[in-house]
Amino acid sequence: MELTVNKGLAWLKTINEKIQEKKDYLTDLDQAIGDGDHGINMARGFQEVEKKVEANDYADVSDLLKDAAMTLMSKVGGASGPLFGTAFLKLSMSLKEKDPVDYPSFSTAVGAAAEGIKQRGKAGQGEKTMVDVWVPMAEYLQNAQEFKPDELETKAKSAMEATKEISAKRGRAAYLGDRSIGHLDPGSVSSYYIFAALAETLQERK
Amino acid sequence: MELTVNKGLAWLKTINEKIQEKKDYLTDLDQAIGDGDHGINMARGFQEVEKKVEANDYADVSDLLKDAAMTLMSKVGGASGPLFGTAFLKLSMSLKEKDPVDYPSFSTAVGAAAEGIKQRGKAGQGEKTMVDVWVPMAEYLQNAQEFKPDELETKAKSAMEATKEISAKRGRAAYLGDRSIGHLDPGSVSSYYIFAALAETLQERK
Amino acid sequence: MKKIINDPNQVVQDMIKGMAAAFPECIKHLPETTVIVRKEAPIHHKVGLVSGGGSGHEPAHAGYIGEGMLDAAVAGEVFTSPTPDQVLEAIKAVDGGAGVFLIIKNYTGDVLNFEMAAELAEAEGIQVEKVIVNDDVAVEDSSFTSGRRGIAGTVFVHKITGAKAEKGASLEEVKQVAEKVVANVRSMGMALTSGTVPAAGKPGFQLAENEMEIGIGIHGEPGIERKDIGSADEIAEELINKVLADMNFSDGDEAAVMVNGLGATPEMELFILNAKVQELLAEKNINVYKTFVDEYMTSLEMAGCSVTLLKLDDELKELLDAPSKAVSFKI
Amino acid sequence: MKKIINDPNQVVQDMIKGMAAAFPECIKHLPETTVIVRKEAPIHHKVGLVSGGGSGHEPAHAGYIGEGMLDAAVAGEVFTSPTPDQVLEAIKAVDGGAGVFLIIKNYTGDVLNFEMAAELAEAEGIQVEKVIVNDDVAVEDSSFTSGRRGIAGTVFVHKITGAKAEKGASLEEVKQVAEKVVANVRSMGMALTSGTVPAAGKPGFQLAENEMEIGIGIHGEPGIERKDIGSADEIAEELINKVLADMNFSDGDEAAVMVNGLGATPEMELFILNAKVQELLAEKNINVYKTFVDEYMTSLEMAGCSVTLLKLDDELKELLDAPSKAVSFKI
Ligand SMILES: Nc1ncnc2c1ncn2[C@@H]1O[C@H](COP(=O)(O)OP(=O)(O)O)[C@@H](O)[C@H]1O
Ligand SMILES: Nc1ncnc2c1ncn2[C@@H]1O[C@H](COP(=O)(O)OP(=O)(O)O)[C@@H](O)[C@H]1O
Ligand SMILES: [Mg+2]
Ligand SMILES: [Mg+2]
Ligand SMILES: [Mg+2]
Ligand SMILES: [Mg+2]
Repeated sequence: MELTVNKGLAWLKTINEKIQEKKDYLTDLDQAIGDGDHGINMARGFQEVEKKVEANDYADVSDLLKDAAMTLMSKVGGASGPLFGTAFLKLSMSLKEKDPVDYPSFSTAVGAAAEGIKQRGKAGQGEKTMVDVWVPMAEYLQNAQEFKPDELETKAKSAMEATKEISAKRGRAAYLGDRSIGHLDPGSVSSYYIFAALAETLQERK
Repeated sequence: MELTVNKGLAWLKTINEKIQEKKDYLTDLDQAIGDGDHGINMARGFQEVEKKVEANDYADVSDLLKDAAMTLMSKVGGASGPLFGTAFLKLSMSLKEKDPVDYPSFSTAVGAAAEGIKQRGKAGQGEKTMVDVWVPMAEYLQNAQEFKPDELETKAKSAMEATKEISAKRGRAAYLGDRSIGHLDPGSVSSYYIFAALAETLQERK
Repeated sequence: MKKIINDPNQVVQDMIKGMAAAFPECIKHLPETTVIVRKEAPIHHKVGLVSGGGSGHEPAHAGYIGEGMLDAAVAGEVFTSPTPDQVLEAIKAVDGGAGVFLIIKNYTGDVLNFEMAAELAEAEGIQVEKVIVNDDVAVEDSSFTSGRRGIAGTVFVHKITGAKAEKGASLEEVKQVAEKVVANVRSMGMALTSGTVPAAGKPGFQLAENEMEIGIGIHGEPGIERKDIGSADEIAEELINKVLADMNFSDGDEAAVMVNGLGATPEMELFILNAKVQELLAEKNINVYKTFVDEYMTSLEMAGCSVTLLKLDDELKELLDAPSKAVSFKI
Repeated sequence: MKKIINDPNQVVQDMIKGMAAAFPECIKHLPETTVIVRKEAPIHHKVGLVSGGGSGHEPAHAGYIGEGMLDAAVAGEVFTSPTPDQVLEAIKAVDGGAGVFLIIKNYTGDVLNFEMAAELAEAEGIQVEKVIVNDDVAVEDSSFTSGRRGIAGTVFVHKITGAKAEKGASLEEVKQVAEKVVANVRSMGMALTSGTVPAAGKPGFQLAENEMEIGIGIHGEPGIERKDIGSADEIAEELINKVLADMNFSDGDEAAVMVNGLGATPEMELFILNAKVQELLAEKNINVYKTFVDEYMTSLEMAGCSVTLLKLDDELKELLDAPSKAVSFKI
């Protein structure tokens, strides 16, 4: 694996594509156990990310992801804005002066991002939040020795799907308690799109 | 014809019966071209009339109708309250010291009632209000020489039905102008019930 | 029908109980009536101001009782004018010797019932004057019909006559300023959905998912036109143009603006509409002296709004700015 | 979706324009932000009060800006917490040298965004303190979850901290009184229908014609129980009992009461509910010091209401009664 500025750009664009396409679906998920704005928030945020990063030149991946982070932070709002903002900021910080990014740096960076989300949101694993995708993905990447796009996608998907069976303890769905069981966590679904987009981008360009 | 206190009581009760039965229908008519309260107003009013007159003894028909008038005045509200109140008050005044009431006195009294409504409401004939039932009925009673219940009912009905084809110039339906054409005037329909109840009452007891 | 009520036939009585219990520092309920009066009523030597009408328009009318505004409000059944005996009770309760002034919205029922009450009061030796408010430009003003309806502009009549009376004006002076307001106030409304009279149990009318009614009355009386929903900007333009067509503004004239919610429309939407209203008035060189955006004269849970313009002179400005302690119109 | 809007994605910007245009005597819009501040901000040596949150709760939060209440309100997208950069702009705009106090409702998003803004402001040398409001007793209060939500009780926090700051209190004193209010205020709500987020275009949830949701949040978050609609009296009893179960009243203690409409519910129904609320409190020997019945913290056009109780002591009473010129909370 080699993540360059160009591939990073492609990744962000692919995330945006997926999010725009799934905007209503994400909002539906959030209507069921939250307040019905997650798709709208993410679509607004990643649209702005794409606009922002297309208008600029970046020396390295870290710089690119920093702009993405700052844009998410200032355009998404809600719970997911600061959390995804933090995730990308941690990726950026962890990847500083690592260009092009190789596999070990990247998996370390995802670990930092997962840790960042956990700290910001004061959430642990199993509480039906995006943590339930980011933490297992960080672990998977750490354990795997190389970048396997298909496996990565499958892992992200099953982590996302596992949120359906559990009861929410953090975020808005927590008000529902056990009534949240049976519904996917919206933030985990969008986190899945982020990893799926990564797999897709790096696969295509291999 | 002979209208005694007992028959007068029966008349008021029959009006109330009809109005209660047609309450929703009257409200529907008023929803179409007014504000949807006519059935509610009339049902409240005549319920109170029945309650009031049942609790009292009356020396003559005039006294009985005065109580009905005052009750309508203070319980119906809206446009129809003062108008029906005025009608019954005029009946009562015109029938003062006429007990039992004979046909000529009664037809004169209905003339006074029709005139009272016209003056209170500043409405003329053909403006799609209850005037369009009361004025023709006053004229009919004046012209006919004796009380013919079936004919009276038929006349009242056709006067009421004629309001369907005309455009409202007074009352709430006037805001609709020509869009009121095709709808019966609710106040004319309840006026019809008043005359139909009269026909029924006096027929049964003949 | 989804409503927070007990008996649909008792909503007015229950509401009055809840109002009186909410604001004892300002109002009191006249026992055995549907009349709410100012706590201090009657006020010696002050003209007493009485308004009222059918219920379902809250905060009208009881919300406008208080120092600097009304002395009494008479509540009829929902959308039904109150009866003369109730209006008479209100008149008697607020008569402080300087006469009583009635603010009547131009509906056959209101006019008849209030006028009959005025006759009864005069028979008892109370001096009564009145004004009939007819600000709704949606209705053709013609001597062959009952004329225009009174809608949200009535609140400006309450405010300004209230201030005038509070300053100690005579019954005649109160009447004069009331007539000035009526001559200078125009409104028009629109609806997206209908309200439901509790005792009727079903909506007063039906609008399709894509329809609005322009020129609606506050009892759901049909308006000028039923058509496809426009944008807030288009709605603002339509209402303002119709209102202005009936007013005489010269460059630089001043106006008060009221953007009134009819019940279910969120304040957010009223503000969105107001943005365009202000823009249009600026384009026409009308100086907005003061703006009111809230629910002032509602129609149960109807979704929709009305826009009111009041052309101001120095006297009206001063009276508009005068203090008011009415619960729903504090200045 | 039937709404008076232009572009569903621009409702917040359009609303802010309309608010600023409506009340220039009281507020101003910070250009290029979604922040509204008090016209005189920053006020030298006064603690600056900042509140805010997602939009759709109007008059919260901008309606509470004004002398004696807030200095700034930050508007997020509909039902979405505002971002840290916007909160930071508000903090900077109202910092008069005595520090800035943040009033945050307890939602993950609000807490995260406001706290990040506080960190950024502190990095710029501005002293920032905060309170987190969590008055909603519908939610289990547990350290294993995000805890209770902040709902209508927040308005009392605005009022009382606003009065305290206006009197010249220090940041620490403002924080103390804010915490006292939070410790003594409890609310619970219910809904009959859902609101529609404009950009989502469809209602947040569905209730059948005979159903209500007890314990709903102000973003349509599900409540405790979905069941058949009860009478106003039953609803009052259910809300009050749940609220009181979490408070400590002794005979003769005083309370402020807020009966808050969630958007589409007519004032008439709020008063009907209030009648029973007052009766129940009287039965329990709780003295009602002051009652507020209106729309204070809405949820778009949701039909429903909430009831809030604030237990009062002398300090809180004095601050509650202190003057306020905020457009939507004039005292
Ligand atoms: N404390 C938390 N820690 C981690 N993730 C969280 C937390 N709270 C919420 N989330 C995530 O945020 C998502 C909701 O985002 P969004 O709907 O945009 O914000 P909001 O809940 O403020 O409306 C949830 O699905 C969940 O994955
Ligand atoms: N000016 C008038 N003269 C005579 N009858 C009238 C007048 N205005 C209204 N009406 C009658 O009153 C009826 C409406 O009564 P109702 O619905 O009870 O009162 P409101 O119109 O005040 O709601 C109309 O159908 C009409 O027959
Ligand atoms: Mg959400
Ligand atoms: Mg009617
Ligand atoms: Mg009526
Ligand atoms: Mg949200």
